[in-house]
Amino acid sequence: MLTVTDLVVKRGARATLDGISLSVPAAGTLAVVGESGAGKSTLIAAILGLLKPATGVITWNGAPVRAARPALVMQEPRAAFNPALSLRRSVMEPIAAQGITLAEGRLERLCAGLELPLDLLDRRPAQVSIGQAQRAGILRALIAAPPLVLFDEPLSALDAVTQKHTARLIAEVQAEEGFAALIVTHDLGYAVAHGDRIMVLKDGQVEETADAQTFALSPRSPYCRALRDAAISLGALGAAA
Amino acid sequence: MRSVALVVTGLVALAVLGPLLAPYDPTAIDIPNRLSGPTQTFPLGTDALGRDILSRLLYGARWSLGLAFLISVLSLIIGTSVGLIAALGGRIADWSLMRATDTFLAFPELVAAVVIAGLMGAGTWSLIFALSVTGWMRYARVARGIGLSVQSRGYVVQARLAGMPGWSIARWHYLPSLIPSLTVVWTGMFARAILGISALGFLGFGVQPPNPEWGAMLLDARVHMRSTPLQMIWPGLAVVSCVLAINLAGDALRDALAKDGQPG
Amino acid sequence: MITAIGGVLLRAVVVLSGTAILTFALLWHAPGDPAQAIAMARFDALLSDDVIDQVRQEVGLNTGFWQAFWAWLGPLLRLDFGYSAVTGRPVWPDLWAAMTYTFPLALAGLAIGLALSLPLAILATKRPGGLLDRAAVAIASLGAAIPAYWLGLLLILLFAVQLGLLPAMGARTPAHAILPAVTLGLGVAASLTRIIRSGILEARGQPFLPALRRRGVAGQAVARDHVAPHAAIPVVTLFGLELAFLLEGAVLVEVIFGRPGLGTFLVTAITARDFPHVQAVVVLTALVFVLVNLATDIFYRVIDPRIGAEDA
Amino acid sequence: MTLSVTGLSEIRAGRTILHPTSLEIEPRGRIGLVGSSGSGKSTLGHALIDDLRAQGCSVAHVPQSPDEALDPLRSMAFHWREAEVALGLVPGSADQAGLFRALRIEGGDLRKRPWGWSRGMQQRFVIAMALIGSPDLIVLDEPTSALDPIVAAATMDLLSGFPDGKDTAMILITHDLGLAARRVARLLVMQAGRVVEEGRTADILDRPQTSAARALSAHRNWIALPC
Repeated sequence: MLTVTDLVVKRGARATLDGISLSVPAAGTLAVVGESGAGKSTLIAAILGLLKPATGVITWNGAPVRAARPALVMQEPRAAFNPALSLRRSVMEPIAAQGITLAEGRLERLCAGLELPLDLLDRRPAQVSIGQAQRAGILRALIAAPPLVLFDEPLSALDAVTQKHTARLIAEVQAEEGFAALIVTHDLGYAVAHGDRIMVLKDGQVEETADAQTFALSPRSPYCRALRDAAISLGALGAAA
Repeated sequence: MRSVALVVTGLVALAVLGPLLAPYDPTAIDIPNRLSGPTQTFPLGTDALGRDILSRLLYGARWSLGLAFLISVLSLIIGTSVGLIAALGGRIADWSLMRATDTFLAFPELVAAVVIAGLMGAGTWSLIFALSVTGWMRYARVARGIGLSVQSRGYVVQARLAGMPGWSIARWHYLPSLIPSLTVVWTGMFARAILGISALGFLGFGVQPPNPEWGAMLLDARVHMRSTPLQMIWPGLAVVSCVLAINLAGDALRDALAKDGQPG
Repeated sequence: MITAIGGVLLRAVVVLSGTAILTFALLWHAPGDPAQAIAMARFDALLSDDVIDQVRQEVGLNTGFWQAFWAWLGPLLRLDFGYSAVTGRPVWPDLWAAMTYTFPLALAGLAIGLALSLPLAILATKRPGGLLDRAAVAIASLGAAIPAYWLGLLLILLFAVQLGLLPAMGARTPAHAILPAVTLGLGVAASLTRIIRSGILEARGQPFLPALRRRGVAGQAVARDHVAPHAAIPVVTLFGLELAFLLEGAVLVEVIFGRPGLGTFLVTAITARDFPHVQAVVVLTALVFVLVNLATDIFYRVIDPRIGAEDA
Repeated sequence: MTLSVTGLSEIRAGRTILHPTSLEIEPRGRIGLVGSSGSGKSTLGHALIDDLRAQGCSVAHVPQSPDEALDPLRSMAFHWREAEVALGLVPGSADQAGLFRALRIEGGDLRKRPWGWSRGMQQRFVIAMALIGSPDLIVLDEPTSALDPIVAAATMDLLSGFPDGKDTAMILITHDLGLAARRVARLLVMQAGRVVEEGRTADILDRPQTSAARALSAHRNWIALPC
């Protein structure tokens, strides 16, 4: 269980995150939705320990979150890989760094689950499609079997069809691996379709938290209603038949 | 990268083998044959003291190229470490080191070199110190630029999250993008070092006689410009050909890098 | 905007004081006994120790490092460059006289450099990679490879010695300035061509340019209103650095052509260990460097106010 | 008048990235050019613009993001005046107030530079600029991809309700069938540089024939709301 209590992050005098509290149960999925500048990426950076919050406690099962070695799937698929190295070398970095011995057939099973041909791993990032690069990024995040995986706008660089396809693969491999997922996205459709619960961020504060279905049907605050209606208008959420 | 390696090995070979190929002893004075134009025995003629110019040029290669190689590598090491510490050491280190770099940059390289060489007394060591102390700043800026840009790259964040130790992140992620760009700067600085050594030689603060050095040879040749103009051409040509070879190799590498998006 | 300018001024002060300390430390720790060198330069003969000590005491070399430094820096802040350790005359008039030779020469060199490099770079970038472009790059590389002092000697050989058209040495008549200015100008032209060319090519890569053409904006207007300003930013930065090298080139050219100016002023001052003179030249060059940097920074803030946060 | 192009194709580095394609666009027509990335839809769009312009029609183009349309060193007023001059109009003659009101950016300070405006307002400024002198056709390339949802939805609503009274036709290039479905009358589905299916929007959504159309239609939105 990931718990974040009263997280405040300051950039100079401005609070980019002002008192955020949330929790993600083991194998659960929380979708954090917000517009650009709402503080979504700051939240991820704070949880990963990439920046020091002013106040607030972030724990995994009570212990500091760093101990759980959370993994990250990034927005720009190719940026997560060193252009000069083969995908395999980068995917194996967590294994080498943490001195883990890979279980028999784990790599093959994960590659199958993510529809990644094994020989693809021997190519460079520039020699694979953006969709394949993102799936390799997911493989890298899962290889060391972390209990918590963070997704920062994982689909926004992909086109519509590949987005839905990749989202389905993430859900399937999560069911198998059982990690907790915190997905940050501006696409409310994706959040409602794949998140158990939804948290809407606005200007560094929590606007509303609800489980996915009730949020889609009856968002409480006017801002959340506007978000939901925009998603319908843009075709992300199918209007009532 | 291959073209740079080719040119550099060529020049280093010239510096090492040069003296062995020299037909005569570069310091052998032969007054009767002084200031002779190109002849059978002296293909490039002789200088005011009758010393064979070809031999002096070949011996001079050791001083001009060898020293330039040493100086440019020394300033590479100083500059890169300053640049990387500034990039990775946090804001205060960054600000103070960059102001130190600016302070050194405020000394125009040659003026500073002349001051240092002059005050420390002309000689090889003061030359090396003068040109390295005034040559490292460009490396520092390039190394800092690359350090900052690589630090924010996705794959470096991923490596840190994976728990990779600092040295292996440096080895696998910082070095590969540092080496090509620093090589481009290095070719420029190697060329500037050659020019610097010969310029100081020309001003009389560089390598001291009787050691042959291209700049100093030009200084001697200047006096006899009217009688034996050719004597002035050879050292200049030697400097130009070496520097041009390095510059062209550096440009080729920079264009190759620009194509695949490395910071130039 | 104010804090940005403040930041730039702070940087200038720090750099200037750094240079002053560095120069003084350099002179102070230089091997050999400065007092003896000054005494020899002053009386032009080998001297007994007591005369040297008397000179040492007079020039203030016997006090501690920091006292001597403040003794020098204090008046300097009031633009009083003090007195020459050798001739005893105030430093400033001689320095000013030297500057009246060097700066016009440097500016003439700059003018020639710009006059050659600007058109060459613009022509070269008409068709990137074309014949003219490769030729321009080759000329620039060649120009950068030719040492200024050798170029000077060749010009003297050709125009003064062989053709006898132009005077070579000294600075009696304006005609004397032609060859040195051309020598300096060709060197500057070589590096400026490379800088302006890369600036233009970089500006041509801006993402919004295709949309402008598709909107029907005339090619000429695109070049003038959009490519030029974007090209100016990298060019001005490197131009600032080039100005520092320009001064260095001028010093060298003065020595070749035997012209009075900062070059000879500095070289003689060094050999004579004339502390105040050497420091005056170095602080002057540092001031020029800092002022040039200040100008380029302000130019940035005017042309693109977004810049400011990133640069350290 | 009806705009028509015939046999548009493009070959790059030896590969045909756009097979010969012809197209009819009626006045006030609304067409969606839909396909996954790499299907050649942008190539067709750009070829279309250049070809129609060669025929003398006035065609406006709205790039994907404001960064590909506005020069950060020039003020918004400068861009507007420049667009007017480019269309041969006298500066100040375009109905700026009307266009700004219609696209809800009348509050924008024209003296500022692009980065002084929000991305949403910048994109709508680019659209307004494209609508100067009511062109025969306006081509929008993924207009919502650089915008936040609420601003994107508002922008698209403004566009579909616009330009009343003028016969400007609109082409919407996008990889998201869900976005196009509600705003265009006809759809062209592209795959591997070829138009593989064409027809009225409702027909393609309900009875897609080709695999590309089926995939686009099946994945057009994340989830259908039950109510």
